Amino acid sequence: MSIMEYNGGSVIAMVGKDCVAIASDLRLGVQSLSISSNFQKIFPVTDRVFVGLPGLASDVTTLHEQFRYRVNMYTIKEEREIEPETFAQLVSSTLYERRFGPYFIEPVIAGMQKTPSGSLKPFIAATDLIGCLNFAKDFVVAGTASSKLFGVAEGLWEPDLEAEDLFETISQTLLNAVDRDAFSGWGAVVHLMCFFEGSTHPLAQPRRSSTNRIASPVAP
Amino acid sequence: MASADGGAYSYSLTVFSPSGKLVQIEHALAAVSQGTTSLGIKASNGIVIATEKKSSSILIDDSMIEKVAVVCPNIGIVYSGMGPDFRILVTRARKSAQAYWKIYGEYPPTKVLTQEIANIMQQATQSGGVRPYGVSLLVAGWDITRGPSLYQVDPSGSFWAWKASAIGKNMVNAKTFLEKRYNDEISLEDAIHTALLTLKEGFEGQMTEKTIEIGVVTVPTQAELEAGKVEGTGRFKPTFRKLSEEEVRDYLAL
Amino acid sequence: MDVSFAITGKGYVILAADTTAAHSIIKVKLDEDKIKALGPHLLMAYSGEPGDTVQFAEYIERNIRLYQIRNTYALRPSSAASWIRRVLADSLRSRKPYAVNLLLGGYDTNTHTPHLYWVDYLGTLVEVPFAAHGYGSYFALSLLDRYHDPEAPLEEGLATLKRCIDEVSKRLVVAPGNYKVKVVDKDGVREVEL
Amino acid sequence: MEMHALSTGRKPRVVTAMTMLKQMLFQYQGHIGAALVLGGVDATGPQLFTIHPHGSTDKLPYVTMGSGSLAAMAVFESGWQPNMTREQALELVTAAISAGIFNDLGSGSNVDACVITATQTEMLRNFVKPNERVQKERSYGFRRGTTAYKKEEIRSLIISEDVRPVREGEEMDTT
Amino acid sequence: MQTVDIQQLKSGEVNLGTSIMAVQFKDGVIVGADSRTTTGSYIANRVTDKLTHVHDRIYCCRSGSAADTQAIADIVHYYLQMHTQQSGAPPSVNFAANTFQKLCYENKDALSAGIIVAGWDKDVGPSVYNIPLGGGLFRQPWAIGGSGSTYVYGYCDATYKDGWGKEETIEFVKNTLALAMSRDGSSGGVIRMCVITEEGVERLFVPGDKLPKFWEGAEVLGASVKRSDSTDQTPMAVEA
Amino acid sequence: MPDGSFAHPQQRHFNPYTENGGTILAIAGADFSVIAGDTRQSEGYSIQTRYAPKVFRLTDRAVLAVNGFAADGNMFVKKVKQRLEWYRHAHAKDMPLRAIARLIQTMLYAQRFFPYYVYNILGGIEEDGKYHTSLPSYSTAFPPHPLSRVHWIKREWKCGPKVLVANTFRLLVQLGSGAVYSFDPVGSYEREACRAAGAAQSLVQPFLDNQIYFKNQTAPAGQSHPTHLPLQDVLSIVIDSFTSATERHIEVGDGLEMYVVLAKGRSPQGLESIAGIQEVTTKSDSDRVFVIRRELKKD
Repeated sequence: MSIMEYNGGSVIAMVGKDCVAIASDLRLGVQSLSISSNFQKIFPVTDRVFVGLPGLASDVTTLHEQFRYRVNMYTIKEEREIEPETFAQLVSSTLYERRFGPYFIEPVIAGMQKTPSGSLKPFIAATDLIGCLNFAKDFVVAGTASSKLFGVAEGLWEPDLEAEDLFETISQTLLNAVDRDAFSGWGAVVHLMCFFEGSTHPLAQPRRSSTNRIASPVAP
Repeated sequence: MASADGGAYSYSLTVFSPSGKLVQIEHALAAVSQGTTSLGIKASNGIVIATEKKSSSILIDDSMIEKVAVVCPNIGIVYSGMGPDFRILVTRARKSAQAYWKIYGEYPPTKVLTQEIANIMQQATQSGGVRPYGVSLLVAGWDITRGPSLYQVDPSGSFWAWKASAIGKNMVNAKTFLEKRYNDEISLEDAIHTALLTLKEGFEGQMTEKTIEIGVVTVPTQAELEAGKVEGTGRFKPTFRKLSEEEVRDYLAL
Repeated sequence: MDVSFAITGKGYVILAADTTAAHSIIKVKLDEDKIKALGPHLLMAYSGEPGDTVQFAEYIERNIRLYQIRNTYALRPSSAASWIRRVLADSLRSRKPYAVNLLLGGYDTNTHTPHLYWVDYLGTLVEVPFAAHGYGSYFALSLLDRYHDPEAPLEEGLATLKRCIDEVSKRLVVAPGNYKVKVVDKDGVREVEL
Repeated sequence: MEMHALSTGRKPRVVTAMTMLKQMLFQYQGHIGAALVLGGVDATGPQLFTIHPHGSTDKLPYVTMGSGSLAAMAVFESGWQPNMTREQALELVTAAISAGIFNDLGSGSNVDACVITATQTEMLRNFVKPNERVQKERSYGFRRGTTAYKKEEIRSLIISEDVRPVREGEEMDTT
Repeated sequence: MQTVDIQQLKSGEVNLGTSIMAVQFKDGVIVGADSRTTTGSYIANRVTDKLTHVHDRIYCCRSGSAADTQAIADIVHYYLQMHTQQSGAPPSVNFAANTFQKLCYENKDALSAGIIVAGWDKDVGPSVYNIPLGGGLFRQPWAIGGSGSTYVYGYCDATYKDGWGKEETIEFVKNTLALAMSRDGSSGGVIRMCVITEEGVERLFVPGDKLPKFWEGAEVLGASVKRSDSTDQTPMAVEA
Repeated sequence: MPDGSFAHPQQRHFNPYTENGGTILAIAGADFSVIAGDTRQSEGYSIQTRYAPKVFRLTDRAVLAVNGFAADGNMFVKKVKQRLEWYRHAHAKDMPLRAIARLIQTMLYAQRFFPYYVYNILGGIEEDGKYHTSLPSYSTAFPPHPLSRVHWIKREWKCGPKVLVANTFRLLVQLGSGAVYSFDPVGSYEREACRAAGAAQSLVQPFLDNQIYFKNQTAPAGQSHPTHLPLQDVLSIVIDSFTSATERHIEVGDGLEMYVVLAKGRSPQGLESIAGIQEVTTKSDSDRVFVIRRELKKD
């Protein structure tokens, strides 16, 4: 049983039209025994950047603290917030630093990248446990249910999903994938970054506010 | 003052004088003012840095002399003061820029690189067995967040941003000259001419493409920004470059 | 074969651990206290590799105490847990890792809330309503899933704990004979008799 | 390489990169699993090398590496001639890579190519795209509300944003 | 014989396989080698140059691990450059051979490199040194190495004569290597040779389809057809 | 290589099995079944062939898909076909699906300690549908209609110590329902509505759960999810399953073969219009079997 499966857990990030979503399960187990149904795997890095850390739970916390430290120092020194793509590079170099004694984590990065024209463009990326960066246009997956996530995502995803539809697609992908995985599940959370340009959503916000919806889908 | 390396004695050379000054730094500034004049002007769409390249004898092959140095594709430095000190600082700056690239996959913003150079220079004023660097630097660079920015770093390790500045031999009249001519909307082309005129003010001897060196930061156009990284290299198009002798000659001819 | 349980309730955390110190098949000591008070409102139940456990627990105890002396106030449960976890995580990749599992129960006097943390030798940390280490967990967790009430008063909490201990005594062939139970709440740390 | 170029003031050479790479890989005794094809044009003309993970290098006029290298080499061995034109070479490289894409399971999707000459480097990203995904038979959009969720928390973060640099720079410390 | 702890090639390591040799003659030495390097059973390079320059008049023939021998040769080349600068004179072949030996012997656990060093120097004129896997150093009038050498000891012992001139020696090297390449699967491709004399170094090249032919089992099978396995395509010219 | 290796004996090890990749799946509709499989056969990183069928028609009502170790798969199908032929000799009719399923279990378990390294999926029409009973006239009872089954019903009445036994038989003409049976290599089997197996099983099965079983989907207010999907939808889901698997799994690709088994009496409306369809039914007036072939990406 590989060490990547010791605690279990899975993460997926998906791109939509002017929106991006990252979702994970909430299980923390020790092999077959489930310990907690409230283990956070997705962490905010800045208001516009999230990182998902599936893998060995101990390293999840260690890396989260490490990234928090490095991003705080970056923000203080550069007097600006780190961009998703720059953060992805930071994740990659942090992992490769431990090339021959790696953190057992497959990070997934999701965010809204500021473009030269000032607008925000969805950004997702993932790396393996030694930092091999993979930028994707559609979705990235990681964790014990990654093969299942690949299968369902490849089937369900289509380009230019509106925010509400992206939420449904990523949720259905995650739930159906983890239901077929013994080491993932026990609850799920979706973080959705999108615009509310006067949308009809009941909680519509004033123009151009990007929100972060933390919804925990549950099997009906 | 015992240095940090395990109690071995190392005598600090830079200590406070009774009047509260660090004389070594004063002397370093004096060395700088002996150095040939350098200046930098921030225009609306770029920055020009220039310096006199006066060699003590015509026999010197001045093609090897480099007073304006490229640190990374978006940052260049010019100095006044002691050449060898400059050479060391440039290597350190280049290493630090590469280290930054290795971590973040992009080159450092001008301010961050300037901070790191300033730290190096400051340490030389507070460590045992070393003297301050005998140079003042003008750091010119561009980055996406702050656009073009021009910084000056002194031997004390203090640094600040300038719209235009001059250092070296006749820094004072050069600055007054610049103050008269500078305006916020100045274009890069005009800035280059102003730079040449300012240099001419205190120039001994013939100003030719051999006796001056010019570095230029050109702000990328919106189209170039949109185009993003040069395909396959993972890097943006360089924004700092040194003018070739032909280009300098053309500017001088105007 | 250490067994340890922990339950949170209304304003308290109960920690229980068996008192057997065994060496192969022999119970060398019958009244071993495997729960240390790290601070006025912080308890730590430890189990795992003989030798490592006590070595580690004392190291933690002293450093948490040092913090309190230096800063005149005790570390809050969440901060203590985070620091302790870091020690374990660093040790995991050191020359000689500590093989020690912990249950950290504490009462946060600022937020007036009880906190219970499950920590394993790898440095995995998670806040839980109830927890167990050792073989006992296979028996207790299902019981606690069913009967645990976060709002239960102390007596009810102790009753639930009793239920778990009885089930372990009933079903675990190498069930320990005796348990030590300690409670932490707003008034501090104290031992209770079951 | 940039440090080398900046400190020597000269354009770097392919053989410099090759030497740096081979010495680093040799040092790691193959534990860094990088199998490289290194090509470039420098003052000494066009150069082409392969570098294996253990640090050995070969200098050849045509090379292939990777799990599809046998399929690609087969195409090279039958199609290569000396002094090919740019079009011929690009065609041959594309055919060789395509052989790997279709016959080797470890390769797939598109052909990337890069033409390097003394004056410029032309990156032909996705030069050939023989494996575009077919249109799906159905769209799998869900009815909004299909997924039941327990809790929703909306944090509207940025109402509106404009960035004005405030500080031009501290005054000159002239004490 | 107790097990010899010879360093085996690690998996994935490029193997020079190889038939290499060096022969001393009156005016100089001739080094020769095949040109096949393999990873497993795949021929990674069929026109390899295993004759590596370490100094003006000193070459080494490399066999064993391609990575190890390249690294060693690079280091020795560096040493000999420094030596020449510092001593103002070219290094002797003996000096070069001992430099090779020091590296091969002191790192025998990590290396698998069989190297033959040959050249010309003012002290003794032509000389050939053989450094097998264990790191020993043996001066010999002629030396053969690599996996292909096992097949041609007989031919060499039977054929070698003292006092040969350049032409006879070239023939001897060419025939020996051709025989080795024919028998040994790990050897093949083309024959590369260097004639090293006081005057200079002359590179010789025998294309794969022009190797000397010997008995290849044709008579026994009764097929008297002239089996030409040469492809009409000219073999790749790779400058030295 | 004479390098001291005589010191320890060299051991040669023969591995009887290998993995030939590929993926199969089967979905049962109300009165049809779809059994599909890709046609790539690979080993390690190389393709052995781009067209090696993995789905075989056993009878007009039963189709078997095999996946895993191709040699075992092909041999196993041959053996099953032999047994079915013997059955036809003995019973003058095709073996019913559930019987084939049990047969496959016994044949697999017979090799319990040297298994066929194959994951089987049996699909077709199961005669467990509604039965029309009609009073038999002696003459019509024999020979029985090929699709009907003679069904002996034994009834017992207790009256006091004696038991009255009455035997009657009825001629049963049955409708069929789509059925899928999935097996593990040593014979454990189960009837399901849909199952994927093989290299990309983990990619396809959750997708089917979601789209066939509507798992994790709340039904629209007041409605409920359909229990059975129309054939056209099922075919689309199968094709999309395979194109998705091809994208993300290197052992899937080249070609797709889908067998559609229709219960007798179900009109194949709309089926003819599908590109690449071909009927392979042998007997007239029985269940009908169609094959639909599609290209898949070859990289």
